[in-house]
Amino acid sequence: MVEHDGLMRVFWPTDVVKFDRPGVVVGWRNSNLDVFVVAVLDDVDARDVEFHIKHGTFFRSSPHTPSHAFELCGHSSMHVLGISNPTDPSAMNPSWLCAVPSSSRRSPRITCAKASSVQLIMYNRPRPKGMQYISLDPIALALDYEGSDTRHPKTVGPDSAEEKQEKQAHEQRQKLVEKLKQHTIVKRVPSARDKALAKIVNQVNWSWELEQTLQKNVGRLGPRPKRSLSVSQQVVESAATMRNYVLQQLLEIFTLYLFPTIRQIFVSLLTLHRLVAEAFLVLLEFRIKPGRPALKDVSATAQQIEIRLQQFCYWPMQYVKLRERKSNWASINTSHPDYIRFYNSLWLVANDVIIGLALGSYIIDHADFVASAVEGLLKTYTVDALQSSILWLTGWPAGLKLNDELAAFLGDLFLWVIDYWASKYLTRLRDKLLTMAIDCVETLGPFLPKIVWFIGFSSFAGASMPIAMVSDMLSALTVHIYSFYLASARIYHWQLVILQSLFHLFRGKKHNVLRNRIDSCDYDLDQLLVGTILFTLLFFLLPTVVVFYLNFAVARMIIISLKAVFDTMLSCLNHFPLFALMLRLKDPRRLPGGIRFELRDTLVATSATGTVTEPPTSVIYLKSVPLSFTAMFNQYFQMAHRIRKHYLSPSVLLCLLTGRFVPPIDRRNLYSLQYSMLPAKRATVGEMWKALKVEKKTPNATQYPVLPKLPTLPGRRMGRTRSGL
Amino acid sequence: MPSHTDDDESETPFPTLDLHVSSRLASGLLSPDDAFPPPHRAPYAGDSASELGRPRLRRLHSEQGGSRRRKRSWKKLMWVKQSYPDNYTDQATFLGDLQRNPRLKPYDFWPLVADSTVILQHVCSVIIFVVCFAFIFQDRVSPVSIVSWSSGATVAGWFVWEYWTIPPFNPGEINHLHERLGTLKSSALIYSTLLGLSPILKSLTRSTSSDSIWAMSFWLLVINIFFFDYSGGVGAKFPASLSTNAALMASTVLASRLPSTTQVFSLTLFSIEVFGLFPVFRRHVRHQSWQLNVALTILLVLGAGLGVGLVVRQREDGGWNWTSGIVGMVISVLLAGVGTGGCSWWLIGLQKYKNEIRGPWDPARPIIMNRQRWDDR
Amino acid sequence: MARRRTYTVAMVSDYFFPQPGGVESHIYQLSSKLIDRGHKVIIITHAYDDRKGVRYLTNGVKVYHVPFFVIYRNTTFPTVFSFFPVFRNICIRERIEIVHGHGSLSSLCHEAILHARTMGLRTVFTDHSLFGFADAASILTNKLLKFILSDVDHSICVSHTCKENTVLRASLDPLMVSVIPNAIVAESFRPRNYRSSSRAGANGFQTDPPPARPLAPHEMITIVVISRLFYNKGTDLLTAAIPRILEEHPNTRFLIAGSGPNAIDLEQMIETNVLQDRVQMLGSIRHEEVRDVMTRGHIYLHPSLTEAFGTVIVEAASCGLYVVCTQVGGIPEVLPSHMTTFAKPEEDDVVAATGKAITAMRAGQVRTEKFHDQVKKMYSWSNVALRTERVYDGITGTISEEDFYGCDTGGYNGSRIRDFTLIDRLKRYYGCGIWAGKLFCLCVAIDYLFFLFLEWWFPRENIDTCPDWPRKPSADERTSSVDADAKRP
Amino acid sequence: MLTTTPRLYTRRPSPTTAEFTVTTLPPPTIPLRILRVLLLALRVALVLLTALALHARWLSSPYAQPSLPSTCPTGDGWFSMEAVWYALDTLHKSSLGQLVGGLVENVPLVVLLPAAAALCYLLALRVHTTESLLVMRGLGVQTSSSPATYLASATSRFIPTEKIRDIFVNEAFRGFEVRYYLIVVVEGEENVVVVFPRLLPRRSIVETVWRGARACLYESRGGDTTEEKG
Repeated sequence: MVEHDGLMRVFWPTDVVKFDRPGVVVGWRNSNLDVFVVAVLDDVDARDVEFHIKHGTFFRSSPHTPSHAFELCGHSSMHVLGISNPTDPSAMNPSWLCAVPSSSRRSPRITCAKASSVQLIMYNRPRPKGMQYISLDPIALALDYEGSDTRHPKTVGPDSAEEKQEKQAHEQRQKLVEKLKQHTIVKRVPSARDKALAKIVNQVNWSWELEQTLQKNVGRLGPRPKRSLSVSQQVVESAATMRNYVLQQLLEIFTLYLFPTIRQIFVSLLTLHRLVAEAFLVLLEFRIKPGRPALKDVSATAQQIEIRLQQFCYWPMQYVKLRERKSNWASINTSHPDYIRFYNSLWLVANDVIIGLALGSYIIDHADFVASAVEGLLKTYTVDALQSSILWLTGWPAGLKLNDELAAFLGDLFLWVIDYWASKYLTRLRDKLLTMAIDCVETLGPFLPKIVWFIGFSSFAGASMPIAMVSDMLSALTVHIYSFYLASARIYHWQLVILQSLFHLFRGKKHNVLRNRIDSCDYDLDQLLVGTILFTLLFFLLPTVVVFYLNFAVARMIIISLKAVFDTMLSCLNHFPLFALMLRLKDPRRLPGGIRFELRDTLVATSATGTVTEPPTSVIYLKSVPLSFTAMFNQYFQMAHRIRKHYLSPSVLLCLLTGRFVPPIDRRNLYSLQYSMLPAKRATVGEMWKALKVEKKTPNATQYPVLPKLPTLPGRRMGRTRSGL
Repeated sequence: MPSHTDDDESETPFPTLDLHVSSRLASGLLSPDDAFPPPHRAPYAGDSASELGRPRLRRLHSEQGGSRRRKRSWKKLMWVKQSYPDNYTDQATFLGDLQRNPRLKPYDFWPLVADSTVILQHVCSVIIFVVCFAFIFQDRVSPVSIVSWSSGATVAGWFVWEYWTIPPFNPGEINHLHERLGTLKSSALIYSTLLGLSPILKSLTRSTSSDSIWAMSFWLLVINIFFFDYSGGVGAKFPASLSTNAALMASTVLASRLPSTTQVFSLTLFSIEVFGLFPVFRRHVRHQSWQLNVALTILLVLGAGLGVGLVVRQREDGGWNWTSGIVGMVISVLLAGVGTGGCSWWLIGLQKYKNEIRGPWDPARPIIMNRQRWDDR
Repeated sequence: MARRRTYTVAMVSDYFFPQPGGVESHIYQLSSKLIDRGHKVIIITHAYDDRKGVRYLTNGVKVYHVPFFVIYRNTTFPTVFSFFPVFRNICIRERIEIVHGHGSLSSLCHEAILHARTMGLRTVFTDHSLFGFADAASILTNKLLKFILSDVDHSICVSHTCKENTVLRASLDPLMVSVIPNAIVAESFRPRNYRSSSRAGANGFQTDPPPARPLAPHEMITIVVISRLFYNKGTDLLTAAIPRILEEHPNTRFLIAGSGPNAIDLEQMIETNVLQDRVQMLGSIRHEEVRDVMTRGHIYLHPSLTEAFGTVIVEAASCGLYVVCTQVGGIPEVLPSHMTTFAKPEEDDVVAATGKAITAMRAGQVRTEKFHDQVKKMYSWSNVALRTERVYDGITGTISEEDFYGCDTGGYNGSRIRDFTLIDRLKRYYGCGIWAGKLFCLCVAIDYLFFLFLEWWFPRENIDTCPDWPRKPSADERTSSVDADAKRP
Repeated sequence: MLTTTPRLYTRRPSPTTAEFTVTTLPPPTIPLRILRVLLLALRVALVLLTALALHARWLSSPYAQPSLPSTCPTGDGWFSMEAVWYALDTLHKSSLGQLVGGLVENVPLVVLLPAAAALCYLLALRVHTTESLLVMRGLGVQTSSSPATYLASATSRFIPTEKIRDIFVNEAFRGFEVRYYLIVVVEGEENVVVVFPRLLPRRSIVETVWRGARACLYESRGGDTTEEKG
């Protein structure tokens, strides 16, 4: 019978182009006319091959059970698909294909009795040993765990609002998509060939190893090697086996006695470290109330430490998972992203430490200089600049008509606070730097060099640590600016609100709170009088307050942006996809980003040479698309988008203008990137211990592979002798 | 988009005639069966109309009105299927109830002048306030004297007002007592507030330049004059808030230019009396007797004139220049007369240009018993 | 006529779905009926928040949601010329013959008519609203309307009052204004227990429903009010009348649907004289629910202050409600007097009329059960489509001018067929006023130059025409719409 | 001259596989080829000139070490570093080099570098746009479009068959006009995929591709029951 459309689809490996001897084409038969060629075995008989494939002879000496291959490729066994260079095409199974190498082009000629047209798809095999593979959708570098909010219970403020509106937009689009779905007229049921694609991808990934196995074991099908050996050969062989035997014994002694103790010590060390880390983590993640921020949410240093600890906790698990890879077929590509992630974090930590060493040594050598520089910076920017700006504001700045009394009052107030601050913490600090007296412990002064030294020292734990510390120090040393900002914003906001309500009174209206609208209302004379006078007062006092508020708001914004810069540096140090970039340059096939087809021009197949006339064939090349750089840096884009959406939103601008408090961005949004490399829930100590134990056993298992139960076959004794001798 | 689409409705080809339906309506009204047009369309002679030309329509109608034979005349109804085309225009009824200047009542001269005295009074009181400020600003009059005089006048006026409002035999003595106590309380509140706030006001606008202050107060006073509720009778409890507030703010701004606290205090208090209380008193005067109203008007006009005269020209020794004061009075009287008379005459003259088209298409003004809901609209 | 000529019509208006309203449903129903009669109709409106691009509605109405900047109440910003390129593109690709604009406040419609005249298309304008001559806004609108209508081929008004108003405002030739009322979809406004008499109607015999028994005096009479609660819908009258009606007639209750700025006043009224149990406010309801709300009542009260046609009272009558309405605008022409009680727009009169209606209902003098069939005979969209088609015939010359306007041109010796030569158009516009006339002429000249520029910049042959929807698709194969806004290139 | 209105090529070696290519590249003729070669040469020359200008700027900057003694290397050293330096040196000494150096000498770097970058980008822009749709029955469709510049590589998107909900022609506003475009609705994705997004071809082309794609993708049974929407 002829398939409904008579289309035959053949997947053919590109490395099999020159086969001039008659052979058998072996592979998977996905559906009736949809075949996937794994190998071409030369000089064997098709029926014989069929028989042996059925009985799994080929996988006898394979280190791992072929069941993985079979289940991933979606078939219980391979088939003989056809014959290459057939002697008599008439004598073969009609559903078989017949492949002839074509002299003209780089793809063979495929003919099949049933096929009216042929799709010949040339694929080149990815090398599983080199961890190459192809996949339909791009490889996920980030660890996707469902719902980051399991880790951070609740977020309040405009962030949740933004997310809400994002969600709403998403739902809106979803509705549109649903509507769009109603518009398709005929719903086609995908045929078996359509559904086969996922299987085919796996088959491509497996084809290299399978072909190796087939070619290695194809000798078994040939004439048996002769049984009896000559004496000299026996001697040589026995000597060789003797030497091997001794070596093997030594190896066994090592692996059986020495190695486990070392491993035992190592594992216990790891677990100990893990326990300490656990303690720290509990400390860092402790919240007073579920809603409250934990320590790691407030301080960048704590966050940094937490990330490191989490990584330390995660590495053993990752490593265990990677070791499992070794103990199975190389073609199983589920753990490749883990591999990349693991080494990426290792590399990053290494880089971090290297940079940190340089930085730290520099800082420690020039501790005093750095300290004085820092102190100078602090003084100039957080004290002097502020003082000068306030002084500038008290005299009418830029022709602004400020009210003298109020300006003087506010200016004196803030200046007094600044003086207090400076005297307490910075002025003393100068002479303390000159003469290291050990008194007045309440001042920051003598501590600054110590702090600097400490920071420098900490940077041996990686350059990210001092950066985090500096960021924390910045927020600690600019508390006064923050408080000024809060105070002036509060005053300004109050004034605005009062002015608004008084303006309603001025217009003879009032704001109805119940109905939330403006009602008309007639006041008494005294109300009118007091209201109007107050209105005038506040109206004339407004500019003064505004300039002070703006002053501190600008300062606050500058500090926030500084911290943003620090955070960006941190995220670069912590999560730059370094390893992935290297891979992308070194071997793009290890980072599959999808597949791509290329239609090749086929010159019209002339049946001059070919015995059988070739059906219309279209030669397509299946290629793997490497992961795009945008996909690699996707999370950075997301983070930038989040920050932009938070700080450049009209709502924030409104908050600035009306003097309401501008909420800082929730660290969770900022660090969604940070955690995208770590699992949502870290493994407990017990799990880790168990995992390590298991991992201790597995290598033994791999060293002595249990041979699969041998079927009773003529080749059986031979196999035993080989393993026995 | 609507859920109902009448596509599935099988329309009988229109028009059809259903003879089986007969009118069951008792009265001589048009029956719903008229919704069916006659089987054929009689050829007809349409006719035109020039733009808005009702006389031409009439003429045409008279020309060939009889040339048309119809079995049923055209009706200005839409539920009837008539044997006329849609763009048929019936001269008899087209624009039938178009009316021009429906409620045009011509004004008379003297009532108009009499009504305009209210505006005159208010303007004059504003002028007097400004003059007093000028006096205080130039240190020609002690603010205390002004505020004491005005307070005295206010108290007197209050007694008079009491006398008018309370009928001689009054059953409810008690609540009147309450009112008085309330008045006293609020006045005490105002007094103390002013005392407290005037030091702050004193230096409020020092940094602002004088010109902007003058301009601001000028515009505020203009707002006061234009938004003042002149029509309000005795019943209206208080002058409209906006104008009063504008005036008060103007006085506050002006007061903030004054150097000393007493001046600020007295000017603000004076402004309250002028803008807050005096209008109420004026209303009662107008309500009470016509002569009193006229007398008050003349008094105000003269006072304003005198003040302006005294302000604009002063003797070099700083004393009072009475001659210019007299001149000012005369000029003000003349101005007042010419202004009121001229404006009224002009208004009457404008009446003949009025051309107001009214018809059924205008939104009707609902007549509602308790009008207060939509007076403030 | 042997074979009806069919046209391709473009309905242009700012007001269209998803925004609810009378004009919107008018456009929709008229278009679908015209399509049923074999014409090709597209609708051009501006983009709503999530609707941009091209959509298909049921029955193959194609809607162009032109992306535009929207100002107050879904009226597009009057950018006179920026609409021209898109509009020209649409007209060419759809091979439009007639441009039919709706709504005198929709600037999109005005611009479309102007450009259509420039492109040499026939234009029709339908006016749905009444305007006074007093306030500044209406004066401005009237100038604009004059500008547009001085060159339009024909105008359609929804009532005779509306016609008079339009003729006055735009100073038109009354014969060039047709009166074509709105209609309703009678099927979706049936009384509650209505057994369809279609079978009887088929063989011509109209079996009347049995007369409804008179209501007992203790029986509750429900008065329904459905309107947007704006000032010009007479909410003040309503607010003033309701307490009095309720106190005069014990067994009555009110059912008020609709929302608006004046809903607050109603609520205050309900609170002040405690009526929560007798006045029920449903808030704004969708148009599909109107029938269900109406059938819950006996009397429909419509206290509007101005109304061009008042479709809602027709709907109420079709639902078998006895209508009490103020005698304003075109309302008196809409319904026969045995279905309505008219009142002057005064509180007392409204109260009195409602009282009369209530007593009549109680006495059972009103045969409300027959209203539905009668209204169905009076107003149907297919009839509207028929009459609109006649207008199209007239302006395209399918009907001779004499037939259309009448043989006697009454001293007005000149054709009423507007020709497209620029000089004649300029002449017409020039008559619009001393200054306005010159301004309009300037506008038209610029428009014409712009048109020439477009002809050179986007040549006609580069615009590919779109295939016609199969004319008059039968009701069963009804393909749903294609969302154009799923993705824009 | 260099480009035409979008034209459609169709390659269909077997009835179940077809590639529709829409390109603005005119059919190759001898003068056209010459012209393109010339254009390419011009581009290369301009890029080299930019590099030269940058180098001159570098030489004029204080950081540049004194240029090594420029001796014309003899026979064997033609392909050595000295030769390159010598060539550069002579180039700078030449009138053109002098002119360029004089031009860029006192241009601030903040202007010069972005300008150079922009120029290089402009020079790398492609003249023609080519977009294609590859339809393979049983596998799916793949849209691909040529990149904007010579630097980037072609971008392609493959959609498996069972992910394809529908393929249809749609119309939408674009600028001042309404255009037809071919879209593929993908299962479980918010945005539909637009075929030939950059040069939206005329309706005739789009319809041909639409019919061809449907006929090629699906068996003839379901092929043409849907009539075109839009």
